Amino acid sequence: MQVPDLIPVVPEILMTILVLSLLVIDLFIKQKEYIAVYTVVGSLLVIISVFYCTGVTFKGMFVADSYSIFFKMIFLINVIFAAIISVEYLKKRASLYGEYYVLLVFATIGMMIMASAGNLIVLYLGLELMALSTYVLAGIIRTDGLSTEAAVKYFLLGAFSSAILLYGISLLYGITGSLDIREIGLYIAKEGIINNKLLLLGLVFFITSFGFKIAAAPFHMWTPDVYHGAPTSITAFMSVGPKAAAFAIFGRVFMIVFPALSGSWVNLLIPIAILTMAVGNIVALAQTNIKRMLAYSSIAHAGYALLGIIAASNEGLSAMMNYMLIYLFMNVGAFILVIMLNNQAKVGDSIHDYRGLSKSNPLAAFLMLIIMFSLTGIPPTAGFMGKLYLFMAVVNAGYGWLAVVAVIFSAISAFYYLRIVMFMFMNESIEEVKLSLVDVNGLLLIIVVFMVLFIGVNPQPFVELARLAIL
Amino acid sequence: MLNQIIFGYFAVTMISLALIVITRKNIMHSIVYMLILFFHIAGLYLFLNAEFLAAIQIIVYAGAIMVLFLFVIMLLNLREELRKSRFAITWPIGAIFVVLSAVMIIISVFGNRFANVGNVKISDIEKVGHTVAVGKLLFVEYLFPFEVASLILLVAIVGAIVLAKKEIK
Amino acid sequence: MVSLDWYVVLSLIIFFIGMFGFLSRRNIIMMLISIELMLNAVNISFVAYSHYIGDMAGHIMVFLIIAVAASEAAIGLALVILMVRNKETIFVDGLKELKW
Amino acid sequence: MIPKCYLFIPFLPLVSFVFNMLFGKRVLKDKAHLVPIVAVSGSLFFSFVVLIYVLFGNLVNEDLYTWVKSGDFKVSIGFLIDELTAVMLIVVSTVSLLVHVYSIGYMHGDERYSRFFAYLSLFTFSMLMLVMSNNFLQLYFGWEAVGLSSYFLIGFWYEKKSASDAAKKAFIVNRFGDFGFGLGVILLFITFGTLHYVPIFSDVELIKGQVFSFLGMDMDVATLIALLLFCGAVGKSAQLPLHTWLPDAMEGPTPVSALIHAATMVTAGVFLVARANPIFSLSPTALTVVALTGGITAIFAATIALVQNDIKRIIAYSTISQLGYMFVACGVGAYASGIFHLYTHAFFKALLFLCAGSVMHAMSGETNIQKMGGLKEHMPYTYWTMLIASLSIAGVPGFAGFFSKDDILWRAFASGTFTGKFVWFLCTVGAMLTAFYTFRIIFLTFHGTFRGTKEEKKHLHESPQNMTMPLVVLAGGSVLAGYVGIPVILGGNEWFSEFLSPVVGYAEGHGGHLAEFIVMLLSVIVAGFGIYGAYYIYLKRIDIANSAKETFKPIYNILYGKYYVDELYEYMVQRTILRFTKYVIEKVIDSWIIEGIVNGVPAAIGWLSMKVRRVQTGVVGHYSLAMALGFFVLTIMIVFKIWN
Repeated sequence: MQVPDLIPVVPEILMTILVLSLLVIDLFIKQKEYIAVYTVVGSLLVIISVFYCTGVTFKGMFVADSYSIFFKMIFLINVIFAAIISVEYLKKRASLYGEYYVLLVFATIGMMIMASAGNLIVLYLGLELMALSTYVLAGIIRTDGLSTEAAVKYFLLGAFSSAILLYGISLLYGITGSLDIREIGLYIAKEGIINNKLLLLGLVFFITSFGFKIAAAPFHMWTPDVYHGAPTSITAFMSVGPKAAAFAIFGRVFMIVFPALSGSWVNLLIPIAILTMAVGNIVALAQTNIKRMLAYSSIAHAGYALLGIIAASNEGLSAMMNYMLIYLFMNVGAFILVIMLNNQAKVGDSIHDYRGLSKSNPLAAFLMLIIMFSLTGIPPTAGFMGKLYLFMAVVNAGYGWLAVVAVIFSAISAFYYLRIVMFMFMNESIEEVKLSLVDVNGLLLIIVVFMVLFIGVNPQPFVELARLAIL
Repeated sequence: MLNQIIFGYFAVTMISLALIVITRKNIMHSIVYMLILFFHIAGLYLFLNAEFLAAIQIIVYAGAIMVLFLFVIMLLNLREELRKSRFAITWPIGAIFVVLSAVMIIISVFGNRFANVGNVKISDIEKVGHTVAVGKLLFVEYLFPFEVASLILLVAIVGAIVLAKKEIK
Repeated sequence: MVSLDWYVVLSLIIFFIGMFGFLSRRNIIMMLISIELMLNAVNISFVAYSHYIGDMAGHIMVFLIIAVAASEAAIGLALVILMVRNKETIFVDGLKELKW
Repeated sequence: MIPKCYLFIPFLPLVSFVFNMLFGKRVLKDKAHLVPIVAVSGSLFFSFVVLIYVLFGNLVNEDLYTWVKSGDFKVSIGFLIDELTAVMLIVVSTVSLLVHVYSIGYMHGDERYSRFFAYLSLFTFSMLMLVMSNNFLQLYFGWEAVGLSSYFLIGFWYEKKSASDAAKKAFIVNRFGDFGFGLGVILLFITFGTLHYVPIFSDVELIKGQVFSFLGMDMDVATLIALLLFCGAVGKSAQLPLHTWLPDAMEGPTPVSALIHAATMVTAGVFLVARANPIFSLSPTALTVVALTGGITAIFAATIALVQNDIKRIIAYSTISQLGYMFVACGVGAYASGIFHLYTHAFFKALLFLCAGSVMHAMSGETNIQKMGGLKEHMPYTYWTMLIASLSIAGVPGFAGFFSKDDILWRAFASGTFTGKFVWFLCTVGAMLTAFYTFRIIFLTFHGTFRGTKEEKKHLHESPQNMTMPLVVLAGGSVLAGYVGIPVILGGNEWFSEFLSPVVGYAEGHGGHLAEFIVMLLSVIVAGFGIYGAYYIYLKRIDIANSAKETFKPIYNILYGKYYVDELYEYMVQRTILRFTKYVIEKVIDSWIIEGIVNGVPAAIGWLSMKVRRVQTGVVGHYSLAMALGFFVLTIMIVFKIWN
């Protein structure tokens, strides 16, 4: 019996060691900030290891290719950001520290496994590992009714969607006789069963459950409630991580298992993408709670990113990956400011709390302005670049009209993003808030805004990175 | 012929039990019917040469998961809830969606060509025993998913404790 | 020999019964039970496929699904306890603080 | 190849802009001119370096930095330095440097001294980027950026209502032109799949005869592109009918008028046409339009300039007129002549403006030439330099303007088309008028007796040295700049046209030396007539001016009222369009359509938003139902394949 090649799995193993040691260290450390520091340092080390550990192992079940590396980078940056912004936030709220970071890292391991899954079993288990951790994280503030409600809703619908995913997997297994992603794809191509009704219905199961994870309409309904109710730091975490992970498996499954069926699933995804952009952008207009607004905005962004899948080409896939990376920065940026305001006892989540922010905190307001510009997609920010590449991919795939629709919805999105800007710059403040930009959150905000501008001005390396990383 | 009769019995019983489970007003009753359903499923597994899974079905599902449900229900003391309506008012809409989807999918099942590519013969499994066969596979080929499953269980432990323990001031 | 089609149909029916239970019941515990029902339907289909294909992967999948189902049940029930503690209800339509 | 040092040319002014914006107000204060002047001197120095390289046949065409690249689509910052660019670089950086120096004195003591220099630097940067660009998109951005800095600078004294109004007007009028320009750029991209000059110009033959169908009309692609690009040129170069913004733009500080509204930015239109000459050359229709627009504008603006009294406005109309000459040159295919005139014009026109500024400086801001007179004794430098500029613009032999204007006249005459002859006629008449109105300024301002108040007279003085020094330099330029393009019949070799020929080719010419000589002689004679006329009317027989004014009252009024174009536009906009709209709104549709569109769309979305958000009931059962619905619909789509 030979020992499987463990090199490709080293990042996951390191993360597991990190999480297990966190569980132990938590018992002995009184200064709980060190746990966050430990998490951040550990994750940084893992980022480095990610680039060196490539290969296929466990008989093709675990694939550490450049595609997965790109996504793992996103997940790890995301967990680092989440760990940093949680410190201040948790101090004011929950008493559980160690478990919080443990679950954060567990969820990240789940995402990493998803990104690397070469087998539907592994894919499902990674997804469950991520999902179960995030359910708990959403409800981690036990005394808060909203948090509990968010967790319950997330859990119920999440379990429902993963049951649907499982049935899709079983259908695929029955039709092709394998659970290995590459083998299934080869089998479908070899047998040429692209008109098999049951196989096509398998697509429906996959789209339903993946659509749930990326928050695509009409499977998006959990998103606003969960993002709203969950602790803000967790909202920031899960609006990027699980979504990017879901996009990772979306891309891998649809581009490797079902490429032959793309004529069918593209037609299924187009209405979903349009509906997603419509719901996200239109309903966001009426929101007065910024977390809820950002939730709808995240739905809308899922709609844009879905265009990359619809393009069903390498160009589209790399545009989608690029967009995920950009979305990581802009979204975290928006949430950092929300958290910083949240940390001020007087301020809540209402967008009216942003009134006159430019008077009291000009720099913070300016940074938020850039983030909002980026979310809207105004050049020269990263958001513009991300959308540009996505739309171009769709146009090149022959769906020019879809790009037009997306641009119209982007224009609508300007209403609610710029409303925040308007509140910040045009109005007199009600509450005098003093934000300090010299603490960790502030520094992180500056870094994130720098990245947003940097990618916007100099997108080529990132685009190249995403282009090289496709399957 | 015997095969068909046994399968028919299992199928009809299981579908009826499933329907009974989801329509009971009292959760306790549901759970008891669920247990009976699980025994039938285990029987079906035996019928399909999956002895180890049949045992797991009884031990884990019936023995652990359902008991956990019972435990929680007793903990919560849900007497009062029984007086309220069990179904959401939207249930007919759900029924329409479900029935129509199910009919469409079931129709497309018939005449469908399923794969027949495996190289494991039932006689091989019977030779070593199902448990050994599954075990060997699990610890050699499927080691990685198995390890991931262990992480999931760990998350479940941590998560359940985090959520359910009382706030300590 | 019963054809595989019938097993698939059986599992589909149970799956959709479970789905119906999930869609129609108000009680969170019943919703959890419905999900268990759906998972069992999946398991049945996996075992059946495995048998007819002649491949053991389905059995492994079932084994792992049972493990995950147990984890899910544990967390779900923990959430039920939390919900009863915070919201004092067991009906999901009582969770209406987050909306619009 | 030229070493990368050419990058200093645009980026030094950018650095100085950023520097002045950051530190100008607090740190530098009245030393704020230092950094910009050093920066622009650097630009000038490197412009000369680049010129020398270009003279030795070294060209640059490279993408410095690619911003977006996806398939065929590429957005990059790149530089193309060829003969045309080299000439433009010299013009822009020379005038810019002199204006910077001049502004030290002129803007001295202004509250936002440092801000002014920052804007000047920003403008210089944008203009340099515009001329150095190697693709149409960057050109377009440069185009908009110079427009923006011009907007800032016209409205620099925004407290003055007329200044901020003029800035707005310039901005709005330019929108019309830029809209066409933008469409032209898009059409270029659609047609060629790229926006870089080199591939476009090398493939340009391919679009010959292609038609573009739009709304059922078939249009020649080359003509359409050329005309759309020309739209932008008309707006920026203040040609008919979009000329109205330029005279108003004189509300800005005078150095700005000299730099932006005489020497550089307004010539961007000519530059654009010359740069895109392969496209224009494909379309005789477009060339005719260009030539006619230029010719008519030339004489139109010259007639207005005859009777105006505001010194800066006269020069502004003169600018419009001279730009018309340049377009005439381009329109008859003599792009090199157009650029030649652009280059000489930059010197003498900037000089005219700066002299006007100097006069205004002495007159405490008075601009009416009827209230001046006899300033010669008080401001010798200004007088002599302005005289040189006037001789140059009037086309007196030996001065720069003579060579370039004569070149244009001859090319127009020799082009062999009827249009060419016609615009030649217009331009020759225009030449007389030009000589007349420039010397009208000279005689009314510097000769005769002072007609202002006592206090003003006491205040008269020559400007400080840092203002007169640029005058002297520019005067040198106004004389000497022409000697690079001496025509063959005067023993020269038309070196300038030769130099530019790799970029713009040669103009067609029909006619011998004799004809050329006659054309030249004619232009000199009409210029002499103009000068003498001005002398006679405004110095010899002052009474004639007034009696003529009375005799030709209607014509005078029309001219003084600038043909009432502004009023016409105002009438069209305010009376016609607005009243019609109002009528339509009030009477016919009872206001709901317009209101519906203006407020309705956002309101409808908002309403929709309020409705749709109700779907989010907060009940998990409904959420799962939505998922089941989605599942159900997808199943239907698959089972019935509804997309087939």
